[in-house]
Amino acid sequence: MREPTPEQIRDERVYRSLGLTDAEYELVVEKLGRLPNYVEAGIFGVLWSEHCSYKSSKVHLRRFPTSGPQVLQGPGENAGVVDIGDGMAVAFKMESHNHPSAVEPYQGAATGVGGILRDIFTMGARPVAFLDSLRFGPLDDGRTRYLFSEVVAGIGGYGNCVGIPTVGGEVQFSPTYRGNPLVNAMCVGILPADGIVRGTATGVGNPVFVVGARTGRDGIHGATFASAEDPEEKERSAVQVGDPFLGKLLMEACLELIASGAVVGIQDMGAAGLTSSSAEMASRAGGGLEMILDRVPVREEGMTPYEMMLSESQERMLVVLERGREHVAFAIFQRYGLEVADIGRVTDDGRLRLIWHGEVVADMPVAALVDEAPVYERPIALPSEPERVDIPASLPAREAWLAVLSHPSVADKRFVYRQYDTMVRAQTVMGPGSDAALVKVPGMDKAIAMATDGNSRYVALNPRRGGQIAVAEAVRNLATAGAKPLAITNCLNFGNPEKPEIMRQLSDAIDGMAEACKALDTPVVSGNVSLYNESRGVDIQPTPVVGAIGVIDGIAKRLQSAPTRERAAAGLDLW
Amino acid sequence: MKTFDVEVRVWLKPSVFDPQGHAVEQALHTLGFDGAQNVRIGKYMHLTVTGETEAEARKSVEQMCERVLSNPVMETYAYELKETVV
Amino acid sequence: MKTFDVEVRVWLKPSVFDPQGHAVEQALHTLGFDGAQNVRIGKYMHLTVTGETEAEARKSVEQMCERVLSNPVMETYAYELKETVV
Amino acid sequence: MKWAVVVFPGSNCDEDAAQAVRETTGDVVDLVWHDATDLSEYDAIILPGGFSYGDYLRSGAIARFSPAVEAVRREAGAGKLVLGICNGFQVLTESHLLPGALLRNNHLQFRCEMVELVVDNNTSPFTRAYQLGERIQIPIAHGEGRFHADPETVEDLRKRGRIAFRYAHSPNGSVADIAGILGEGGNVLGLMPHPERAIVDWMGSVDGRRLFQSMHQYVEEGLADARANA
Ligand SMILES: Nc1ncnc2c1ncn2[C@@H]1O[C@H](COP(=O)(O)OP(=O)(O)O)[C@@H](O)[C@H]1O
Repeated sequence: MREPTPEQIRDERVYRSLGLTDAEYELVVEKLGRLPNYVEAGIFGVLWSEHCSYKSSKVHLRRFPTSGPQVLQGPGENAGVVDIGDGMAVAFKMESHNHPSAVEPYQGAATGVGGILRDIFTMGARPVAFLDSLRFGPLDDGRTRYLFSEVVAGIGGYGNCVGIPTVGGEVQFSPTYRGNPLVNAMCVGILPADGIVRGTATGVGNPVFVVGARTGRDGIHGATFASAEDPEEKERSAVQVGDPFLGKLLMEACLELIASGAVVGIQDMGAAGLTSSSAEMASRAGGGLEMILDRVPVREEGMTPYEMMLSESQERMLVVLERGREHVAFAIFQRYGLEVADIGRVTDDGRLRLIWHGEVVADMPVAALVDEAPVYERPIALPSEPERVDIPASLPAREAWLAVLSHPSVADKRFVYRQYDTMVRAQTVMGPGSDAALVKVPGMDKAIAMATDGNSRYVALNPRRGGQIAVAEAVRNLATAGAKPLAITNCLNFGNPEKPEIMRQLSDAIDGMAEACKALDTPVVSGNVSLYNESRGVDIQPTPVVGAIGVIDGIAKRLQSAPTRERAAAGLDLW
Repeated sequence: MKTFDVEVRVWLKPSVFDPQGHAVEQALHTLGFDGAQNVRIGKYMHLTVTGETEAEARKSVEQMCERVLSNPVMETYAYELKETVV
Repeated sequence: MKTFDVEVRVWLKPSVFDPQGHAVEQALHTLGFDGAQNVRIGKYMHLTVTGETEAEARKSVEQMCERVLSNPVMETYAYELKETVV
Repeated sequence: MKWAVVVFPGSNCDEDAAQAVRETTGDVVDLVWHDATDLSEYDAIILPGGFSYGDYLRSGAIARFSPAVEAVRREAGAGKLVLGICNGFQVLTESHLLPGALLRNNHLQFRCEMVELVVDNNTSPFTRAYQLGERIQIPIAHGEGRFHADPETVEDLRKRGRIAFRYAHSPNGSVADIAGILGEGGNVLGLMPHPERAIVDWMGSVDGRRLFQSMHQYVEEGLADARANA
């Protein structure tokens, strides 16, 4: 198949299938000063997608408080970092994998866990815990039961294998998620407070490496796919398979490499793989990158530059090393049996330049790709009809009590979390089943507290209040475990931002969350936005999920939430 | 009513990465089986089905394969069917 | 040197309980495939091997099956091999 | 005494095991990479939990070809103590250092929880600090822990006192509720539960301590005898 020419891309509006609107395409032409070729148009398409550019949410996200004495790294890097005292820090972030999980629930959930894991260890942090926040339709539906059991198996499949305990999370069931389940995963890591590594490509002439898995044709267009309407009808080729075994080796090798001091910058190849990792690393450094694509290790023969740049093959990293210390990396990666390839170098001309078969196949200003991506102030409006929640006719107290207790959203979640290894690493002081999880900092009498929360019904009824409640609940869960709350991360799962009433939910919920964060002194240090959560034109209820982090000095100070069996029984007897 | 013996094979589509096959291939090389290449690992299933005619049995096996035994998002299947000799 | 296409099937011995086969059988019945019985699930592997002669290739495949691809404590295997047509 | 914990690609309880040994015995522990060919300087060797080689194909199936497992075979033959925990147990059965095989749990799910074990042998180097028939709390975390062996093998294990631990309530469908078995010479133990996760009170149980302490005591007594005879 021949790639369309620049003229065909313009005349036949091929750019639309690459995720660019007519206006965006014109902006690309203006910034380049010429017509983009197919590779370039594809790269702009993914980097300017909602998923990568946050174009609909950016103006609102700025209202989050992001600083404080405890914040060592706020939003903008692979993960946020907070100080927990005594020279130690915690890196953490939450991320959604909703659309891939709707299509292939096991792999979608597993690769979500793998992706957030890499975001944590690239900061130089040793990952120590996962949490997962899940939303499904009611369990009376066969498809939902399938999605639910496969998602849980996929989260366990990846987390258990890489040897990081899943210590908490939530699951809720509501009709609003029937066609669009939510799978949000959070990872937490520990690092020395002065040991943060960033995803920057600095130092002109420094070599750039691809490490880990080979690049295949999987997941091309995953990032644009995340922004599209009906996941069920999407390109099936977007399915990627995770390899937790390779993920574990990659984690160990990268941590060892970072400890050697040879790393200048490192970044996971997440959505839009080589494209976003290279452009973002160059953008943070204010410089450029030149990559020779013939050197990228590939899994399949005959891959084009377009395919290499857009592949979302899992378990790959982009690493910039200090020149002259390449041998350190080669020795480490060889010991773990991992592939490593020198594919280019850092430049200072502010351009992302790709070379293939001795020819320049793409040459674009990094600023245009990342910093100058379009930002939209989408219209905001109240819904024509206020959101209502039907409250069932009043029931006798005992019946109501039992109905609430037996609802799957409220009932015991052991059937979920006993499929997760909650204790590996042998540092879990309090695992699932408590208000907050507590994980010990090895060798210290100190533990990190963590919890995730979110209640879409409150947010639907009153987005601002609901946003406040989400933060307050997560932070309260830390406090009730005896911990001092420090900061939060979040995942904003909303519907179609092109609808004014959805934008209003997003904007108001952000205001509410920001207010609560200020009041509770828990700044937002990382997060993720997932829009277009809809199926057949119907949006999900707005679902911001908050992941909160705290610290407890002295594990003897922890508070247990579980009532004893006797006290619980006594409570029931009251009725 | 006749009974048929069915063997189904299910494997990942060529475009989908097979980490298991990859790891096994590496292991085979380490053990000196250098000639082993392109290892892909899938599922093999054996079952019996009933039907008035072979055509009817085939139809039902195809439905099973598409709805339960394989995941069409990432897998392909093939099957063989023959009447059970009693 | 010739190249051969190999298909290996590995399955649990009849005396070993196969919970996966059992679960799939239940699922099939739930979906109305009542005629499906005796479901057993194993592995299907596809690979290529090289050898001077077919006999040599067969020998090497048998060794792989016995040493790596199956565990004789609980599994049985079978394979087919044919020369790759180029 | 000196301990080795063998690290395979994909092991993930190696640090936990080493930490448990230090905590309970104060002994020296080395983490040893799977390409080690000589383990003769160690008095006890642990094959830790995890997912060696991703547990692809069958759990433990690929790890068993490591040079370190050959070295373990030699040391086991020489009477050294070998402890396989979870994936380590799977490696030991795959390499025929222990009989039987570990198959997918009968309910097909991974299962992680505290379970109750019954001590079925209190004379081995691993279990001498327990009471016969004692009930102890040790966590499990596995998807493939259903012990399988043919009836003669199971009968033989039972008759010779080689069943070290049984589940009080089987979490996986193991034949005869077997959770851990001893090798023919009594110096190899494989078990699915994780004693290294039951070491200090905040873990919810301290019943795993005595396993490591039994091993320590046994080896130290042997070393003392050897010194006395010298
Ligand atoms: N998906 C999940 N993964 C891990 N743990 C979970 C998950 N869902 C719930 N849990 C755990 O189960 C316990 C009860 O959860 P939940 O019913 O949401 O309680 P609460 O409303 O009190 O937070 C919590 O400790 C939580 O961490």
